[in-house]
Amino acid sequence: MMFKTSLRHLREGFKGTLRNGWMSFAAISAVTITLLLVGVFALVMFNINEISDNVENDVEIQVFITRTADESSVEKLGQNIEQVPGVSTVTFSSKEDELAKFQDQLGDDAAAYGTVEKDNPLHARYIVKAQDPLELEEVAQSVSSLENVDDVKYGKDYIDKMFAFFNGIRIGGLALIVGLTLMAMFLISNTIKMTIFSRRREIEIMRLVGAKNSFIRWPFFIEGLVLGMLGALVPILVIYFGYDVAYSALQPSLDQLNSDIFKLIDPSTLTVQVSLVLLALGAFIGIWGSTTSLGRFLKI
Amino acid sequence: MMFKTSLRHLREGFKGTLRNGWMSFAAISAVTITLLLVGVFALVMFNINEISDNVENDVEIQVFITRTADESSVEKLGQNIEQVPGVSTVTFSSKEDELAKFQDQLGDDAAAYGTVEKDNPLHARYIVKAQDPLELEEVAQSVSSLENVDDVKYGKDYIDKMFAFFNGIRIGGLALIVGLTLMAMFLISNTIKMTIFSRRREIEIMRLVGAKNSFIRWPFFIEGLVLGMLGALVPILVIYFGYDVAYSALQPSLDQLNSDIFKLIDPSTLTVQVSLVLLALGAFIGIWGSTTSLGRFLKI
Amino acid sequence: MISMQKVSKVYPNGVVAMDDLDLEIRDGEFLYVVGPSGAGKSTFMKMIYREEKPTGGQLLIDGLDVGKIKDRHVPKLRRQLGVIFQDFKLLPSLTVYENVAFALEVVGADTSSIRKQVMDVLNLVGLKNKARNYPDELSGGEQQRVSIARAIVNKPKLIIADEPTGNLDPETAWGIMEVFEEIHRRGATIVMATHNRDIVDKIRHRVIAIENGKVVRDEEKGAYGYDV
Amino acid sequence: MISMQKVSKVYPNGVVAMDDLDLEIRDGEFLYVVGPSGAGKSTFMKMIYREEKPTGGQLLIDGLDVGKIKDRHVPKLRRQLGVIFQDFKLLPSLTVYENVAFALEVVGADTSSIRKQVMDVLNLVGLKNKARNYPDELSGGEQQRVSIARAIVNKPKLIIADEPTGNLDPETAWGIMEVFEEIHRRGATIVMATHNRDIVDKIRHRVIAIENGKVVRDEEKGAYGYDV
Ligand SMILES: Nc1ncnc2c1ncn2[C@@H]1O[C@H](COP(=O)(O)OP(=O)(O)OP(=O)(O)O)[C@@H](O)[C@H]1O
Ligand SMILES: Nc1ncnc2c1ncn2[C@@H]1O[C@H](COP(=O)(O)OP(=O)(O)OP(=O)(O)O)[C@@H](O)[C@H]1O
Ligand SMILES: [Mg+2]
Ligand SMILES: [Mg+2]
Repeated sequence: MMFKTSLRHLREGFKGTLRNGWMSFAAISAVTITLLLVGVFALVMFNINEISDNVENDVEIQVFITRTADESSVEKLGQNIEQVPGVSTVTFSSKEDELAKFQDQLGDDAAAYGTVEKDNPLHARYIVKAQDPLELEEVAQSVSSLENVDDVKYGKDYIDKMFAFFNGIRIGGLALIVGLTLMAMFLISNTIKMTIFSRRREIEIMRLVGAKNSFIRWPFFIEGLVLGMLGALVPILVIYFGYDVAYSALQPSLDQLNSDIFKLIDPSTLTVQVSLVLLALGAFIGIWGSTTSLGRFLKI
Repeated sequence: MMFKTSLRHLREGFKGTLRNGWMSFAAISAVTITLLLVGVFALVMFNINEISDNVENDVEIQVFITRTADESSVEKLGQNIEQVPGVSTVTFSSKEDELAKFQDQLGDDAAAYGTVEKDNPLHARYIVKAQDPLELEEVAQSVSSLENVDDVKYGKDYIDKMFAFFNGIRIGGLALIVGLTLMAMFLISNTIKMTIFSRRREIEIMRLVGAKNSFIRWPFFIEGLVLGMLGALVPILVIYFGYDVAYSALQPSLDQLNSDIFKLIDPSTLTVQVSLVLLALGAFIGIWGSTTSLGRFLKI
Repeated sequence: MISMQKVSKVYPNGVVAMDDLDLEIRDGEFLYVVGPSGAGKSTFMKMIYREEKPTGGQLLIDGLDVGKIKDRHVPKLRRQLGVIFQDFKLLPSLTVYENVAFALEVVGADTSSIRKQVMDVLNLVGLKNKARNYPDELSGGEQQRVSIARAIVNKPKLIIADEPTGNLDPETAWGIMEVFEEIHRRGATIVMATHNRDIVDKIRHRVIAIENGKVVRDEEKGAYGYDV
Repeated sequence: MISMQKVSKVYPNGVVAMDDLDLEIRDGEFLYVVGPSGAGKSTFMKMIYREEKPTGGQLLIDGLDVGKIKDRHVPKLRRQLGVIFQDFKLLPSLTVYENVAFALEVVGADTSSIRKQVMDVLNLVGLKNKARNYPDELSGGEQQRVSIARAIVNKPKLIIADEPTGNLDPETAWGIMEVFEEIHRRGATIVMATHNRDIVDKIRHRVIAIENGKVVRDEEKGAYGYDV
């Protein structure tokens, strides 16, 4: 393809978008709406995923220390636990800490138990987090075989259920995003096909005047690209600025919860990535919609 | 409008749908996809709403009975509580029940507290549910002024937060459904407009031959109706049968949780309602899309 | 029947297609409109059936100021006349039969009478055997004859024919002219733009020649009159 | 140049438009194709530029079996000939200039040479001042002349003209015929379907008459020959 011909196709592609003003507008707005939907859901899903990760990472193993262990062997145990492969953090909670927590829980009734304070029946504990929450079971087993460990607890059933639940959410979210994307692709290419369908007589005339299929196809290729990218513009802007706004609005109140779990993903990286994906998606669907639907009109 | 003319419009409306085969198909599938999305989200949102309601309705007031009250005055108190306006159910939990629950919570550590059993320091309680969870505060106040009530607790802060959270979900869900519906309306009417746009020359010819605007409009009205209703067909089938399947698959495992909270809405009524709404929506958007977009081609 | 006083038409792009035209067309007249390509013949006719509005002057049909009637009264006007368009303007998604029937349906005719009238007029233009075909399955001349059939099917008092024989061989053209003559004899007014010298010269009627949007000649029983 | 052996064409709806037609068209010939409306003239021409495939027989252009060439070779064939379509087939979204330039762009001509050639040919058909207008802003005859300009702009060796003067007044039609004569003198082959008796009778060339898809007459320097 010669240079001047490429220029011509480029020019005609842009002109075509303008000439079919209303149709182009309809196609662009279809792209806009569906990509907006995909983009917003993607953001929501990424955040839900992030929070699920946080919850999973927050899972702890309670290591009850034998009541008889003296201070130095307790310290030794702590060091040993840190050596266990897969352990990320180890925190100590003394008998007294435990009693305070317990009384906290009881609230008003605590006074009634005043007597137990002098003969604290609770165990001191190590609270252990795993690097990978999925390895919790192995870590727990390794730890339980250490010296001075009375018992190891990590709510196996509960955690298994929780992981299953989060996996369900992840798979559901992924399915939703994929479904929405497919839907967007279908709707957009459908709309673009309609714009081309309404120009089938023009295409027929071009062929009758001797235009090669590629000659007809290139401007439509450009046009599809333009439609798709223009359509992706608004969603990108909404996501780029909107997520920043939403983040600034929500994160402070989530921070009040004083928990490591409810942390939204930082806007800086996420929005750029999602925007790029949307742009690529718009461009791809635009081109795909316009070139595939041309096929049926390019039979001589 | 004469009868034979109405017949003609009806006939032409159906024929029009057939004649523009590919365009009609594109419009119908746009309706199908968007209504499917709206319908599925509506179902999910209804269920989330239901579960939120269940959670809210599960909120209880703990009425601590004075330790000194004798059996008959405890019973009297129970009857008095039942008289309080807005109370729905009242359940009694004796000192011993409370202790059992407490020991249950403690698990292994319970043995250490063995001593407390003989001198149980806990209060007997009435557990009260309100008819309308929003009236919880008033109910709690009324109850607290009754005789033999030591204290009334219902976790005001927690409940307020929870209600705010659920309201957030409800409003978000409603906004989502409304947004999706508007999106569906826009996309569908857009698509239908395109089918009509591609026939603007035909419309022009009809006008030149002396057709009144209403004469041109009626077949398009019918056509829009047909497109919208055909497009609603698949979503309705999917929702009608799909929800049944999903319900049968999910509810049993939710039942295992042994809670009144995780009850999905029974399919029988819900799906019929949602289906009817979708049908009406499809028909409405179809007609709306086709008749409004005609306007600009009906200028003489 | 038609009275034009200083009618002018300037298209949005600035082309002056009609320039202060004065003309009277009497009831029952047969008028040829001749003139070179781009002279304004079609514009002249489009203003009569109100596809275009005059930009100046007054155009009266039976006393009605066509340039000023409300949009919603335009269909009524058009249904009273039969128009043969230079570019046929057939509905591509309707068969030949349906295209012709359409002109009767818009006036709310009976289904049974529609059937008979349509088949009669298709017979008249020699297209009875093409009734079930679609316009794009027809030859150019056949399409033109469908357009003619549609224009005459509801026996209008005024027929506007823009180049009705341009795609017809002489023999078929003469057949169509006989139909017009017959309709004219029954009292209808016919305004026909044409380039067909043979017809104008042989079937003598009033001839007006338009050039650059002006009437440059107006003769009773005139000839085509452009020498080559 | 063109050789037809027992070429037949049956349209999908069963209409036999071409019936075992045998014909030889020599290089540099000027051929009139006449015949009544619906006789098969346009079908005859459509097969030459391969809008329609023959359903039987063999159609050779310069030895190439047009009915059998691969789809992707069709554009090359069409670019070597200039076609004037009975219904003009202008691109509605392009201006007059762009419509004519399109025929040069498809062959990959230089932008500068395109400009000159297009303006020259628009001048030839008398439409220089309409270059920036869109087809729907033109009169019927002007549209027809744009179609003619597009067909001749890249100086093809073979011109297929289907009723090229149907919407033109006699004077403009003679002007166009002079252009054709000039192109013919320079060596091009011209196949022209027409209903214009005057032209066929005055500018004598070979005439073939088609009726019901058959050649019923084939005369060198013939006349239009249908008496009315
Ligand atoms: N819609 C339009 N917009 C702008 N200019 C127009 C329009 N229609 C026609 N014209 C111009 O107005 C002039 C008269 O056009 P008109 O169609 O009336 O000519 P005509 O006499 O019918 O010619 P022909 O014999 O070729 O059909 C021409 O110069 C034409 O280019
Ligand atoms: N696409 C088609 N499908 C079916 N039948 C067709 C098609 N095109 C043409 N015909 C029929 O084939 C016959 C020949 O048509 P053609 O267009 O070749 O006639 P023509 O000689 O060009 O007539 P005219 O002078 O009216 O243009 C006609 O009877 C026509 O109805
Ligand atoms: Mg005209
Ligand atoms: Mg023809």
